[in-house]
Amino acid sequence: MNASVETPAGEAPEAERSRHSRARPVASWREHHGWSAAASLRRLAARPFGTLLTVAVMGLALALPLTFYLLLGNVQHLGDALGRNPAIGVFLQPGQPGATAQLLAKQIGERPDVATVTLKTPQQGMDELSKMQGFSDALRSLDDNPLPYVLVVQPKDGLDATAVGHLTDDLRALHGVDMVQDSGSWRQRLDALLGVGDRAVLILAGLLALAALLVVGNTVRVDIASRAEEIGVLMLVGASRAFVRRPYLYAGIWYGLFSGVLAVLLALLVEWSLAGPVAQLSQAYGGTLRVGGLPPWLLLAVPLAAAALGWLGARLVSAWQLRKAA
Amino acid sequence: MNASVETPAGEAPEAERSRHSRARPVASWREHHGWSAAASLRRLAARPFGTLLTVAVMGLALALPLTFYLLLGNVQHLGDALGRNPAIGVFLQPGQPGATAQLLAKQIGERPDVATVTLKTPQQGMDELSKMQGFSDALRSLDDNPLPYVLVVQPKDGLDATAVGHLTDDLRALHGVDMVQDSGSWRQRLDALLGVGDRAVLILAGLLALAALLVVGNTVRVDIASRAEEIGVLMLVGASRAFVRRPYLYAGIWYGLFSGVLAVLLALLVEWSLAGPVAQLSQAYGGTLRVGGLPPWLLLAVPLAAAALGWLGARLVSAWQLRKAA
Amino acid sequence: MIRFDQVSKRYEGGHEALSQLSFEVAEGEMAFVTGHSGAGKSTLLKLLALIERPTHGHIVLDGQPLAKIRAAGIPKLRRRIGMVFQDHRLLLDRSVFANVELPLVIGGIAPQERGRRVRAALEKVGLLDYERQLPVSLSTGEQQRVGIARAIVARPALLIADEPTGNLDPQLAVEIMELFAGFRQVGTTVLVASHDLPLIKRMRKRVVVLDHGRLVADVAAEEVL
Amino acid sequence: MIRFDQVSKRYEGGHEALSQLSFEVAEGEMAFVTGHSGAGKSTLLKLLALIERPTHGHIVLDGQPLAKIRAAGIPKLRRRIGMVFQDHRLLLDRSVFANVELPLVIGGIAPQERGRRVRAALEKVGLLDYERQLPVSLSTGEQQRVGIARAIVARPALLIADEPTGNLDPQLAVEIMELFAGFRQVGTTVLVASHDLPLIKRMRKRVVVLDHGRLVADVAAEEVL
Ligand SMILES: Nc1ncnc2c1ncn2[C@@H]1O[C@H](COP(=O)(O)OP(=O)(O)OP(=O)(O)O)[C@@H](O)[C@H]1O
Ligand SMILES: Nc1ncnc2c1ncn2[C@@H]1O[C@H](COP(=O)(O)OP(=O)(O)OP(=O)(O)O)[C@@H](O)[C@H]1O
Ligand SMILES: [Mg+2]
Ligand SMILES: [Mg+2]
Repeated sequence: MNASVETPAGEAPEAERSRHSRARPVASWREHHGWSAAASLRRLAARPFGTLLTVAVMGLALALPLTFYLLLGNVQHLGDALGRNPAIGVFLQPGQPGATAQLLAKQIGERPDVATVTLKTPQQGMDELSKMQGFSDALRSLDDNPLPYVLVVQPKDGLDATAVGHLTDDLRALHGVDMVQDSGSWRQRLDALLGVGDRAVLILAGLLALAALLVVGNTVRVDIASRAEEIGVLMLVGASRAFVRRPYLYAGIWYGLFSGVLAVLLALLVEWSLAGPVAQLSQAYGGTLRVGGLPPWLLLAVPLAAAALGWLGARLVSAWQLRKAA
Repeated sequence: MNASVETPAGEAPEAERSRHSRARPVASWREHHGWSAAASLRRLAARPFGTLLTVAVMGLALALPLTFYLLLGNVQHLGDALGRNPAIGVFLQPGQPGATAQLLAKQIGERPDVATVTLKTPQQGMDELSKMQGFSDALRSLDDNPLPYVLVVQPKDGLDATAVGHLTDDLRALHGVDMVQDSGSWRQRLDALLGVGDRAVLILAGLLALAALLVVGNTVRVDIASRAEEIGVLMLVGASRAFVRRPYLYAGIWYGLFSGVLAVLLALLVEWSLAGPVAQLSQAYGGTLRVGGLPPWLLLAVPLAAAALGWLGARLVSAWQLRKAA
Repeated sequence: MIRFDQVSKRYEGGHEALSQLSFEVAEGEMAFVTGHSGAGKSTLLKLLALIERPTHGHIVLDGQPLAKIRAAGIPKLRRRIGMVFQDHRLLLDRSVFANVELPLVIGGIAPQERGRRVRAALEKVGLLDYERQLPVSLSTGEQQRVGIARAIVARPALLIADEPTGNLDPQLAVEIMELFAGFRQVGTTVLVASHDLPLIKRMRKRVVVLDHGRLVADVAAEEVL
Repeated sequence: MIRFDQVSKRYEGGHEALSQLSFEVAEGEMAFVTGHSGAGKSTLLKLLALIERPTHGHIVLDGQPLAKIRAAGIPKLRRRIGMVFQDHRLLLDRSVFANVELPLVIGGIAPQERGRRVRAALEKVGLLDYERQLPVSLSTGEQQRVGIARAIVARPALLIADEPTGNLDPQLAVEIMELFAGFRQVGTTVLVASHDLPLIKRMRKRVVVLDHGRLVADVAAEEVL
């Protein structure tokens, strides 16, 4: 103990203090940012169980919308493929010559909502019909071919029921067309089903976005509340609000970043575990189905967006909590 | 101030203390339970913002599986209705008499995997065919009806592709049957799609169950951590671990109960908001589709199960946290 | 009542806070523990309430070796001890009344009896008017007195007080010490850690003096001057 | 330096902690505030650091009326004041060094300079060896001294200390008080709340006596006996 007379240097304390504090505001500000980032990280590391829980909850909340994005993308894919509009049969009036049929085929094939048009001659129709057992004998006994020309019109993929309805109406109105055969009711059912799915996904996405927001906010709120005493001390020794708040903002950023990374990992896990059934499905479609994965930019964007979200949550809650402090 | 000599009564303090504490252990135990339940409730009410956030997060985590249950139920419903196995056409060999056809129809109709069998006579076939324009003239000119008897077999609802395949094979093997026509590939596609859906829902349900558990655990952990000082004081003045823990267990029960109620309300909201599209879909099916809602017992069971979950989470975490306390 | 037998305490990563301490306090006796800041006074009291365990030696309380008490038995021991903490240790979100009532609630005393006893204890420390207030709205000395009321309310067999008058004015300090001394009449053993030498001299009780964890003097009541 | 002008403070739901208090303290002066437990000593010091606001009257610090300082200006004011709190107010999860360093970090002092100053302050309170420890592993008196080191480390223009020796032994208390008195030489104004009358008498400084919030005596240094 050396309790007495090595008193502070002879100059006035005020003068000295200001000499230091005014000389290097930027350096000290930068230094405190670095310190805050490191200190908040160290605090998270100091209670690994709690940090892990928080990151897990946040990560799951973020992973769920991501997984939905993935699933919805693939299901729409599948739905589009499954719901590929069935071909429409256009029966020309009996007796229309082949030239008219070819003209009509060309004309229809130029429509923007039509993918392909296949022309079936009466002979081809007869051949098909003869292949169906039970008819062969009967038809072979006909000397004249009574069948008309038929155009098999394949609508573009992704047309909805209304658009297909329009197409059908247009085809029906064409000169020389006797009858148009489509399977509208099936298409209507699928669209209604997809309508339910869309609504459901929308609701779930809303709930999940809310959950993610709540988790971030709640975590930071609790973090600050549990450090009320520390904040009080900092304010008492003259720390500004920005100074006090900085480590919490960094904590928010860290939480967000880690949660975002976790979310991406979980989504990749889901993608990987879906690979099996999707391949199976792809096989059922004769290998024509592309499997939609997460785009690479998303893998980077999600952690960054999550970090921004964490920062925002921390900022909102800390502003609110610190208003209550002295 | 009366600082001195009104000292405690003349008897030895130890004797008096034990007279009181041993006389009414059950009454005091019951009293403390009541106090803990009320006090924990009061504490939650004292910081409404935090409590609301916690209950909201937990409630959402519980609402999501519930909503899934609801959605999955309805989608399976729809899937069953949509995926109702298409009828199988069984063409008998030409020339088989009507009696054989009727016998076969009866025989097939008794199979457990068959819903209905409709017999189409050659005349009915001819009538149908004549209704298709373009054939009418040609067929009317035949003097002899070349068409065979046809049995239209409707498989039971809910049979999967394999079962339908078995049925088809059996039908093909029947004596007198010429050809069996089914649309297996469509069925295969739907099953593959449902396979993806099942797997996806399983994954999501797993993630959500995990999230609910984590939220409960994390909330109670934070609750206890933020009261470390209070717990320390209680232990210092001689409270047993059970005594210290009781309010937290009740807090867990309250959190769970409120979250469960919130989850049920959210699920009902989803059910209500789905009513529109489902009605539309039902219309597309000609009104035959029953809409599956949440069963009433679930509305009661979910809050109770949530309360039990909250209690369990609080118990696990409190045991863990209190081991660290003195 | 209390026997220390070659007791040493070394904190993890710290130096030896107590070294080979041996002394006895008889039932119903009042004794002071004194010494410089960091001498080990608080550590000594903490060993008695099993807040800390000694690294060497034995402590016997009321015929019971403390080393034999496992974690589950600690609450029972603490219920027999009234303790005033150097840093008060009040529950900040409960009223003064509820804080003082705490040992009685834990002890399972009936509510009416509790109210009577809490008010008697609060009156003894001069805080009867503050019953409904929260500890944060009290001055530090008032908080210290709430801690004292809580320590005496359950009429413990052993009262240990760590610097109970550190935030009290001299007059109040004397009154509190006389309150403690009065407990002798009902057979309560009292052990007070204090650095307030004038007060200790005035009380004329036995004084145990610590210096860097060693017992350097044990002055009987008659020899205090 | 300090002027109180008819200052009253009534806490919400409480009685009047300070009533119509008027006094002045000159720059570089050292003064004691004393009075019974609950007299209003801590309240008086809290008004100076804007921890509380007066309900009536004006306080002028260094020519600046405190009433004019809005919430955003408080940190700047506090950086000019070194304060020792009655309940220490240390950061429990940071080392002794980090605690003492805090005002320098907030003030934006360069790291090397900080280390030098922190060690000088710790040496003055006799805790140089405890630099790496956490506050919980210190005795209460040692914690109090960490608080004192933190208050003096930034060489404030005004030093206010609330019961800074409540947990210190008499010898150490005198040393700390002499440390405070030494600050006079560099023009620091010092205001100490204390109930330790023997110590106050020994220091022979000006004494302001409060009783239930009223100023009942203002004894100049020369008149203290
Ligand atoms: N936040 C508060 N709310 C209500 N009343 C308060 C508050 N703080 C202090 N008081 C009351 O104001 C009075 C003065 O308190 P203060 O802390 O200034 O006393 P003190 O002189 O420092 O006492 P001590 O020596 O015990 O520390 C006390 O009666 C106390 O109960
Ligand atoms: N938890 C701990 N870990 C490490 N060292 C400790 C711990 N508690 C106390 N010490 C050290 O043990 C020594 C004795 O501490 P103790 O609290 O018993 O002192 P004291 O006599 O009560 O002092 P004071 O009068 O300042 O309260 C001190 O040097 C202190 O630093
Ligand atoms: Mg001590
Ligand atoms: Mg005070």
